[in-house]
Amino acid sequence: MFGINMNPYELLAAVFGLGAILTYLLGHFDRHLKTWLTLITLALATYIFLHLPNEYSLESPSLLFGIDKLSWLFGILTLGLGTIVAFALLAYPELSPNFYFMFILNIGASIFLLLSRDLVAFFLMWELMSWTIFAMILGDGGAERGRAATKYLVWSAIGAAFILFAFAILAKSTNSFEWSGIVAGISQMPSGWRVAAIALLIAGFAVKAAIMPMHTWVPDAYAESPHPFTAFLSGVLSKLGIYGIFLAFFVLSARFELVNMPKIFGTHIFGYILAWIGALTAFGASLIAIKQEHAKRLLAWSSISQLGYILFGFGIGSAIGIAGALFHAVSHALFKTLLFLILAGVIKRTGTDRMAELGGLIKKMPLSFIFAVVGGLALAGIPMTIGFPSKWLIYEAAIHQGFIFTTVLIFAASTAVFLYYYRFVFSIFLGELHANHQDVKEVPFPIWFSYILISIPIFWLGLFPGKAMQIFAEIAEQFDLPAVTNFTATTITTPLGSFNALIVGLVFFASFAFGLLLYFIGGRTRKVHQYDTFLAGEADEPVKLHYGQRFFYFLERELKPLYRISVEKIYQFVAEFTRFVADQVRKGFFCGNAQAYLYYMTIFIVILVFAIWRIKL
Amino acid sequence: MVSPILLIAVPLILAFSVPLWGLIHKKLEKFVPLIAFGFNTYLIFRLLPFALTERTISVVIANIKPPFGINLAVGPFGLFFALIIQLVALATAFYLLSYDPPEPSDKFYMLFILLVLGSTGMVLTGDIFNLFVFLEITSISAYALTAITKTGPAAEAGFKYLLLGSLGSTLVLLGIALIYGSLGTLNMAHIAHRISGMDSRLVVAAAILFIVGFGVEAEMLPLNGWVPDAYQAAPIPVVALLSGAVAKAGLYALARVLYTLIGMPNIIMLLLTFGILTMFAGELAALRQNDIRRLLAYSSIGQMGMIMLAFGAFGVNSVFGGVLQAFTHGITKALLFLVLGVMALHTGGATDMESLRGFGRKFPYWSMLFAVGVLSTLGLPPFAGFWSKLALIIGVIIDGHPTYAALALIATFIEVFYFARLLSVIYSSKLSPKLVERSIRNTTIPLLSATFLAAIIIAVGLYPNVFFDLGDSASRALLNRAHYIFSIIGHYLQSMGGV
Amino acid sequence: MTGQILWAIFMPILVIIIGLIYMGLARKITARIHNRYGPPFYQNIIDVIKLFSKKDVANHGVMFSLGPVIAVAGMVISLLFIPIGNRPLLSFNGDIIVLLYLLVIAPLGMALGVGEGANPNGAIGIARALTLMLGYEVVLVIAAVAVMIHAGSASFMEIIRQQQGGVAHWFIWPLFLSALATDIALQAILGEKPFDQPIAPHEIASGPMVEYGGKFLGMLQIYHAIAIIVETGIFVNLFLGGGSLVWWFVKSFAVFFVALLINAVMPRFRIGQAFKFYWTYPAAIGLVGLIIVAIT
Amino acid sequence: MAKERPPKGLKGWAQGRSLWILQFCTGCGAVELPPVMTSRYDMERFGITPMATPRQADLLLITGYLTVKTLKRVIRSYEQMGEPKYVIGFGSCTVNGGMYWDSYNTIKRLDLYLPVDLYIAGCMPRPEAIIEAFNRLIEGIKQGKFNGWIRYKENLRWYKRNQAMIMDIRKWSIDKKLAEEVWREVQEERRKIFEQATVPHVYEYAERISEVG
Repeated sequence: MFGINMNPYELLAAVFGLGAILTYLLGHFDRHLKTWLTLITLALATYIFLHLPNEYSLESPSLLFGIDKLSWLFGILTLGLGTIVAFALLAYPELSPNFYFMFILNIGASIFLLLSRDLVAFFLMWELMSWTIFAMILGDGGAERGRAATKYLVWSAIGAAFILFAFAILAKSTNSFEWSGIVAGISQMPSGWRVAAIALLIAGFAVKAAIMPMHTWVPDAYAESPHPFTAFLSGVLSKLGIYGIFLAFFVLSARFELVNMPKIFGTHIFGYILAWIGALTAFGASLIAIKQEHAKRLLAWSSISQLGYILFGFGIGSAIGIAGALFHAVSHALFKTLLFLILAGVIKRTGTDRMAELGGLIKKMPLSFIFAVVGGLALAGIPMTIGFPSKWLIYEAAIHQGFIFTTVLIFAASTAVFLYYYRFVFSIFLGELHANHQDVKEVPFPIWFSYILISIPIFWLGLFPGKAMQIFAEIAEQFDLPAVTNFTATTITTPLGSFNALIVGLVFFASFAFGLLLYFIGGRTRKVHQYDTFLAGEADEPVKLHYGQRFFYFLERELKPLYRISVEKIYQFVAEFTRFVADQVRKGFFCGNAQAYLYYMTIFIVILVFAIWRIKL
Repeated sequence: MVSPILLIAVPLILAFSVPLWGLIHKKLEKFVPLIAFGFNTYLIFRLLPFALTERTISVVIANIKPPFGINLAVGPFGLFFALIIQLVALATAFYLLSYDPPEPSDKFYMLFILLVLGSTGMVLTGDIFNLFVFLEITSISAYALTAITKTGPAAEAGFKYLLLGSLGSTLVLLGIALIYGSLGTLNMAHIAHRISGMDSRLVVAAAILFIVGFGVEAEMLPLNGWVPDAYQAAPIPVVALLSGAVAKAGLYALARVLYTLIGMPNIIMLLLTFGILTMFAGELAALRQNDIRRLLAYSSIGQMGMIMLAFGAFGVNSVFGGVLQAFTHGITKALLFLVLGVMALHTGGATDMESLRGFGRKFPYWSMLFAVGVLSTLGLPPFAGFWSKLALIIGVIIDGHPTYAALALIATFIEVFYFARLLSVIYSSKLSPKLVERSIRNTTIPLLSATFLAAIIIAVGLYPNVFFDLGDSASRALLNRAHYIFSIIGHYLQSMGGV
Repeated sequence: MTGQILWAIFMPILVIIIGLIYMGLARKITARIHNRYGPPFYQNIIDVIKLFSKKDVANHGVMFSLGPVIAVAGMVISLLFIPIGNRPLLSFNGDIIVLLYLLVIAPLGMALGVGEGANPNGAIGIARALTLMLGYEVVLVIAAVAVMIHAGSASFMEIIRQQQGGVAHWFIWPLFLSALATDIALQAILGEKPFDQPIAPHEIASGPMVEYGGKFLGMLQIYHAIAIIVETGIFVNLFLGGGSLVWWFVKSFAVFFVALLINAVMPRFRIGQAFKFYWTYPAAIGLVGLIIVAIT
Repeated sequence: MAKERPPKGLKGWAQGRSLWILQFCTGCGAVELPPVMTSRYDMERFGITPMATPRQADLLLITGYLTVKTLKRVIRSYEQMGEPKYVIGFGSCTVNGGMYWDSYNTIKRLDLYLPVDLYIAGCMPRPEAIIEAFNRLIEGIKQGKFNGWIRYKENLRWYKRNQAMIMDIRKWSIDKKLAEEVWREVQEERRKIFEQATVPHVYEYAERISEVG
């Protein structure tokens, strides 16, 4: 390849490494060069990625890499959405070369994370991926960003610690650092350790996948990270957590009966717990999303909620459930990237994401509005977009498997989607145009073009879900998991019912034609100014009547008891307690008093004597 | 093979020749440490291939063979620590070229060389009394260097250090006396060979005395009261050495004495508990610290605790992690302190967080070096710290102490918290009013020396093979007690018909 | 096939007319309850003709005009996916969950249109409607899940098939609690008092419709007409066993009639109270029903 | 351009049979409406039903006197209605000022400002009278007799001028351009009168105002 006698894996690493360094160095010279270099790097990487051979091992440190269908799927998502986000970055020449350096490094780490086939490589790439996010959130600094970045890094460290601990247990018990060795050897593990390892892995990945109660970093980090990058953070990087959970839950545990645990509704209790966590995450986060005042935070909570769906699908664990969860991972990656990019465009033009200060932008940014609707349709799961088949599969799986109460929670969560999504799109694009935004322009070309790029798969997979189902079936087959096989290009059939995406689409257009017919039957209309509204006869001065603040106040009032439950309070308490102890240690122990130190020494000797006395020599 | 004795002899001669150089030209004094440690580093690198072989050789002094004569027991474990000490010392000596030493400058340089020399001697010697002597050389020069600026805080810090350190050395001496009284030998291999025959209560007593004595230098929990004060008051290059060299030498002595001399797993495993306690004390104390120098000092305690924990786990995997962590900690902390020294030049000497707010905006390269240090300390790739922390945690778990590993991981959350806060302050967009445009001094030389350390960190992070090999042979050498004994006094035992 | 397509074209028109007559009858019945004479039963057809004949009504923009269009389109597509009178059109291609999501298209389109109207009353109306939706959707889903588990299928046709063979086979008997919960939810879905907060004309000037007049309002009337049939039709299909075309409409009107009677004598809840109401009593009833189904 | 005519035939029939009213309950006339709506007279049997917003309404009911302040709102509401639209003046106050004939602040003749299609005399008119009026209106609409909105459009400048005499039409009109223009004219005229201000002139002007108002 390219006349260079290099393994494609090495070449891929070299492309990322050199790309990052070159972008960093040359980025100082030209405002747009860095983005173009990033795009070139990603394009090259994509090309190589599509031509990777199956296995590759690095001698020392002994790292093993390989590619399979699952890594391929997530890798394509990462590279594809990464390229689209990078394309949108053309409109952000003000971002520093540091950012681009970290961005390329981050994508590279993510790709190699997906390719890694042994624990050390996995953990290495995981950590690299994690801290580059920290660097990007920290970005230009600022007190809020610093706080958010700190919070992120601490949580990321907690997640990494869980993962590392679990990896160590696995490696110790199976005497292998390779996935294949671990998968082969895990059934010989003591059951307690096995459960502990898998639970820890899931908890660790849950941090990145923003599953409650490990989610508290998410709203802050999303709100403070550079706006186009948030799209990538939410769309793709959270999926790496999902990828990890998939590995931990299915690859490690699904092949055998998990320590003969009792079954509830045909699913072992572990899956049941997972499903409950996922459902509660989806439900709780969507309720919190309703009351956010900042659009980015709203979308952040929405992300948490949607990721809860995916976990729920995994928890169900049936063929439909797995396919639904994977499908939802793909669809969430697409539509959330789209929505965050739209928000990035809005913030670029108006400088704020506080919904009370926006409004009426449909008049100024019609394209953004259209794609916000597209993204919203997918988020809400309206048929014809990719959001529907994924959600539908999850529901079908849940009902079929008898997860009745969680199904209710999940349904409530998806109803709440309409609430916060409408709030998002209304407060930003509809309603009254704010006086400050009278001469706002449409977002620049790179941004709206990236909207189009993302919208294509949203509709394509929405109308032809069979294409995606094919890949999921192959993934399931690869890991010996149950697979959904009853589908054609447009129809998916489950034991409960069936869904034909194309017919829904066609019928919708027919119905739409009927609606238009009615429209043209009626009399002519008169275009009126936006302030010409009925306000009980009141006059149309440019008054600020945008209903953008505390949109669902009456709902918040009723949900107050639910909102009072907050895991954050526990963390706050732990943090306060740690601070208290820390102050005691610092001021009390390291008191700066030489006599005290000598006193400690004496006590220490006494303790040692007693301690050693107790030990049998 | 070059003689390891040169590692001690050459600096010793150069140290005492500093005033002579000063006679020729005052400025020449600066170069003496650089020459000494440059030479030493060269020697170490010559010796490194040997360190990979896992053999321990005794270098006989005055041609009296052990166990009767004084000897150097040069093995992979010692050489590994010597390498850490020399790398840090080289970078620091280079840094000294642009440093205004406190007067009297010749004494400063002399003590400086003696400090490194003492530490190097500690890690290379094979004789327990020699160990004590080198400990004394190290610590006395450390006391002097701590107090050398002759300000109030410096004197106070030096006094505290002196008080604890000298008590510690006294206890070490007492322990040596106990052993010598019982066994009649000072050679470590010989002691190790015969200690099973000694009254176990006396062994325990000696072990306690050693733990307490070396614990002072190794920054073990209740004995580390001197650390924050000394790190704050001492000149920056000295601080870099205190954490990079002296603490490592103390740790080496602790490990060597407990593993080779005493060799009782139960006593060694005490280090687990004390390591954890030390780690938590250090990390917690650093959590709310606003002065970066003290923060790094506490963090150093925490890191030392983690290394002690690894040594306490009594297994080849965890010791492997421990020595790697000792390496990265030494290099990283030296880097952080050197960068901090330059940072302080831009704020008029202040090292608290508020004064350094926004430093990264104005001096991107410096803060990048600092960030490399911090990220490496946090154990993030692609820096050396990643590998060492990974090896340490996995090693401790594989050696059967998952609870302690979990506790260590919890301590790292605290570490992440304050280091992340530190980074966010340094990269803040709000600038501190104390920051000056240009430093009063040309910072090229510090830059090179810090870059040197950062390059080591990144190089090791990207290509850890040699590092792993060194650590592997070092850790196995430490645990292979019989081999140590045999290498040093095998001929004697053979002649006695032992073995 | 041709018959199917003709039916697919004819049926929406039939349903629109029947729906409008339902609305007219509703006014008549309410008037009789109020001891009034009331308008003729075809009054709503006149209204719609009048509305379409009006000119020069305010138009706030493209989305504003598209709102009612999507509302009608969304309702028509939902209509095609439920079996009416044993004449399944497309319901083999989608089940209850598909329908529940198709049902949302119409309000969503309308909500977007209302939004462009820039009238805060409209937005408040939508906010209330969404809040109410969060309330009743939970109840509806609890009940629907019970039906799906009881029937072992989510397909309408399968559910209707299982209810064939007389009144005794209707699901309303084994699933009485679920049916009760659904009926309570239906009150809000139909927008009848005490759950008509979204269009409370005395508080927020008919809420979402505040800026819509003329043909837009006419289309919304048509939308509402279809919605009544679809929503009562769901109940008929789930619990009352479908039936032939006439029977189906009779049953659906009976369901509507119950809602109407409650509407005629009830005041309006505050929106918060309505939400809370749904998450307490009907949800509890539905959950008990669900548990019973899950156990048996 | 062909002259616009009120619709007849099906459209007219439907419009007549489905009158949605916007009550502008300014005066005491509003109390007469509840009996008209409720069981005794039940106007809904004619398809007449109250609506909340002018966008939806066909018929504007001015139930009583209008002060200048309320007139502004009435005009705005009227202009927001879709076509065809009708106005019913309710009670004597809208005809000639009624008991407020000498009030400085109420308007005396509504049809100077809005095209009134039908007046209901009386102070107050009885519900029977109101029903009678509705019936006449319905019959008239069916035959295409009422064309108030067409008159308003055709004589917009005249109406605006009258309105401009007593209120700031710029703020309250939908057609901003015309309002601005008329307003400037009226102001110019007013300025001229005041420039040649002699006492008789001012009296004359005051008389004109009282005639208008």
